[in-house]
Amino acid sequence: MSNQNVMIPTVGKLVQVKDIAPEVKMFGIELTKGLDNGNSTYRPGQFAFISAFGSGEAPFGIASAVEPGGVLEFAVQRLGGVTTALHELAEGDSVGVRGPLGNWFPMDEFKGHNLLVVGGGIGSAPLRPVIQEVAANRSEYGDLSILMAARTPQHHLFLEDYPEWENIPDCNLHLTVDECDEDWKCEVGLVTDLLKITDPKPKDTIAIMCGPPIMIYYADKVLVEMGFSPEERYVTLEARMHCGVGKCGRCNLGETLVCVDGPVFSMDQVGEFLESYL
Amino acid sequence: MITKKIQEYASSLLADQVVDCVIGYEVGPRRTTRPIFVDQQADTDRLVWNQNCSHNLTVYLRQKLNDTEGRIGIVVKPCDSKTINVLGAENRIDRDRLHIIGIECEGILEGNVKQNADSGELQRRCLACDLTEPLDMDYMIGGSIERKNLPDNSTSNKLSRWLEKATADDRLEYWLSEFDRCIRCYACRQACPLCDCPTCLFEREDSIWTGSSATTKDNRSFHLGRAFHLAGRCIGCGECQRACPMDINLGELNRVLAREMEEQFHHRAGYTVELSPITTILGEGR
Amino acid sequence: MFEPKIIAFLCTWCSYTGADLAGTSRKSSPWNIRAIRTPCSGRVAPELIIKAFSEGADGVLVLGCHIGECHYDSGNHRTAKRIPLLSSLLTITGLEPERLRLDWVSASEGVRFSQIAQEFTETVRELGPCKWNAPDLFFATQPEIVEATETKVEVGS
Amino acid sequence: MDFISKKSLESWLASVAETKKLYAPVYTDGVLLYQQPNEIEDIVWDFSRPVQSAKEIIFPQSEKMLTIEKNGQNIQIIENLNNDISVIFGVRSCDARGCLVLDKLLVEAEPVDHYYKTRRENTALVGLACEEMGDTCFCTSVGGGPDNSEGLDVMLHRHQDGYLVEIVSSAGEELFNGIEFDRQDIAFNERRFEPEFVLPSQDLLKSSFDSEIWRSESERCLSCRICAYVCPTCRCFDVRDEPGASNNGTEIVERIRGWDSCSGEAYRRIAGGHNPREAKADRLRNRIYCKLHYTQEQSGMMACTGCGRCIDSCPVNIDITEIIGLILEGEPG
Repeated sequence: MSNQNVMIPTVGKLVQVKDIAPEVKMFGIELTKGLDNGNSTYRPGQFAFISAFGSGEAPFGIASAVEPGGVLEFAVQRLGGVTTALHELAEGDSVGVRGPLGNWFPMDEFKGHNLLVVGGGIGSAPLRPVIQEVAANRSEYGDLSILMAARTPQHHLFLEDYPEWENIPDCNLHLTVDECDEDWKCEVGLVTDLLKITDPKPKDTIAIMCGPPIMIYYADKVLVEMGFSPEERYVTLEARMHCGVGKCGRCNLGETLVCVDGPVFSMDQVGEFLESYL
Repeated sequence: MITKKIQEYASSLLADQVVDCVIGYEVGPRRTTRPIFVDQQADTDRLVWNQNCSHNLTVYLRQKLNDTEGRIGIVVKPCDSKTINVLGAENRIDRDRLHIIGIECEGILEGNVKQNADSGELQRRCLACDLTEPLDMDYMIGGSIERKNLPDNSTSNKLSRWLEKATADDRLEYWLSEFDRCIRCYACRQACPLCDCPTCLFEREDSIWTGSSATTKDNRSFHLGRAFHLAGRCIGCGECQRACPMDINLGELNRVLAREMEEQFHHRAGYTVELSPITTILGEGR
Repeated sequence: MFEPKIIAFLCTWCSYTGADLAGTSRKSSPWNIRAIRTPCSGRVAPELIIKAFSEGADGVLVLGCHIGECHYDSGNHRTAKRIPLLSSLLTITGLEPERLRLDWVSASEGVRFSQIAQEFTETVRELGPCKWNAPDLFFATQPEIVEATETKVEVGS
Repeated sequence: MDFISKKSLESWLASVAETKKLYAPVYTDGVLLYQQPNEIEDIVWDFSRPVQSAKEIIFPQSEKMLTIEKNGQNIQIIENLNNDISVIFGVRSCDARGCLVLDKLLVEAEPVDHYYKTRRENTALVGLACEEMGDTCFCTSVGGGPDNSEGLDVMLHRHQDGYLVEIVSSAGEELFNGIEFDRQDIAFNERRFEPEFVLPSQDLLKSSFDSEIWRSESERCLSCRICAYVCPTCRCFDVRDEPGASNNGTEIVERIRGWDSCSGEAYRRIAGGHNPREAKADRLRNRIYCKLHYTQEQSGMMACTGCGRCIDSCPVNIDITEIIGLILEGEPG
């Protein structure tokens, strides 16, 4: 490991480019040998740097459960220079990949527990592999509740997956939007409202949150009121970073580095810094 | 004593709730004069006036006006008041929310901020200063003083005169050596009260006109570009050069452009509430 | 013979068409000119000109519509003010002022374009290669430059 | 310790410069920096400290990491490691300590930063002990000292008309291999310095997180980056792709890393505009905590070496020692 320059990306090939929401595309990269940085696989919660050569690289949470030889999926919202360049790419184009990086959801520890998955907007992407993992090994986990929020119905990243998720045994899927048209059958309002409506019980339940900082902050407050202990509240954080391996220094929350100590944290690790993350 | 008068007046402004905060100068623990923000009457005795009050405090105005609801009191030297005119012309500040405390100024000394001892010489801009009192103010402390036309024997002036006569090659050599030292800390930009684009053109992620590396070439593009963006706006407070840890002769670029603005467009930045002619269309007869 | 590299920023509404006309009417234009088409001469920001010199141009030519004929009404007014100002800035930092030229060429002035292009190329050719882009050249001798500067200050005073 | 006269040292430096890149304190237009001297006589021997620390050479401000050659979908990635063999002469104890902090963060913490490691291994540090503490120096208060040879390969202590040579590492031994010393076995008495002030405890630092001082002290901050760039331990960087010259249809892209500073406004801003450290107070607090607390927790070494450069260079006189004083004042009881 130490003989390898971790800043060198491996060249990968885009095998799938799909529009999944306004300004959001799902990219699939063929997981050829060497793309996994010598690690056996990508785990739910981990991330990778994707290079659009010429525009730079940026970190993205993986959005699919990955098997060796499978396809690495990333949901990319067009926002800055790198993501704009990525959006201009098509199937067959080359990108650079550095990963897998960071820690992952301790899925083994979650086994036997109920899971409450709370996602908002583009931030819900890293939750997809968690849901896929649970679905694939359904008997090993308790009940699964999925709460997804987005600006409008079209902004829900995984509309295509929802029918499938609804059919997972012992799974509740709750959706909400900020604004909608008449066709929308689900809730309208913030994810915190949705939490109050569904009123999850903390007993034997692990809550996993991922989304914009402001959503995490308030959703966490609601969970605290409901009686979830810090060890039962997990979050994946995002921060501006340039190396992903603890060198560039900029993703710190206190002495914690999001890239190497995270991006998955339980609230007993980062609770006190949550305000400075806002 | 000007210091005393500033303290008293600031105190009354805060007591009468005319302003939320007074921006002025204080002397720090290392005997260094520096900016201070006073929002409580009890702290007004920290305010001072001396010949080391070099900072152009208007650099803080925009942020401070954003952060507060009320009015801001600010200690302003005659020269700094030009900045307020430019900021006003560009609609960057709301003049009505300012309470300008004008100060009689006999000139600021060279070399006061960095720890090196002051030379006792007046700054070059002060030798050339023609303002006896601020161009715009709400209250004046001290009387208008008489301006003497002082001879400019500064090293900086000698250098300017040499540069004017130098050959293109000599000029190039001189400036490459200057720009080579730049570490792109952007202190020049940050210290400039007029340089406050939300995202600097030279730092945009997609900027392809100037590289972000601290190479001589990119440094030069940055400094020339920045100087140009200030053409007709720079009032010559010299904060960029004073802030520069590498002592790059940035003031010279601004002086050259100011001279050209005066010669080509008869425009002197900040003397009136007027936009730089470079952003307006050609006048009649031109 | 030294063949200079010249970057010409041409306004699409006038001088670019003018250059076209020069070509179709078989007026010769020097091949040294690399034309870049811009929506207006007012778009030619100083950064572009500095960039051109930094990347190794020996001369930069900016051509726009005659005053009063700008497609956007006043775009060329800005050019008319900017370029002379930029010229003085580049001059004091070591560029020969002749290397940057601003002129006006309308869509019908193919002959004029050809003339200006030839004139400018000759001027730049006579000046020789531009040193603006050669920092390496000076680095090797840097400490001496410092000394030279200081002694020259004395002479100038 | 062995003694070497200044004259012998100068000829030694000249011989070093023949085979290696020699950096030493040299004035350019009145600014003292570690540079490659044209003549050995240009080297400055009496100085407090150069404006930039020795970090500038081992961890350069801008560094090409990769060259990417792009020809259609065919992509070649070339690693650019700098293999220059260098010697930095005149390194102060505080800067050497800074290198030790960088070692902890960039080499000892996995994975290794290859760019830093390569330069660090190929660079020998020849120290020059300070004869007196500068106005803004406080190395003795943060665990260092003007004589401290930690992190150096060789330390030179002023003695009469020359220097006592303290060989610290094998690399240092190699540098002086075969050099005839003018005198040998001279007793060296390490000088004793008392700390100028006591540092706040890690607990006190923790409890000062929500103190009012961060707002009041940061108010005059200009959000420039001087403090980080002159700091011998600040190592935050930014990575960018910049276009290089294309070559026969092959597009060349350079991936460059350059210093960045947490005091800059955009440091934590993410695409889309969210910025968790929009307030100057948060940024100043982060910087001071990084120096006094975070790095200590991460690596066991404090990231402030007491060089005082940030105090000297700050255009508005933000002073870390003053802030330390204010933290101590806030101590309960």
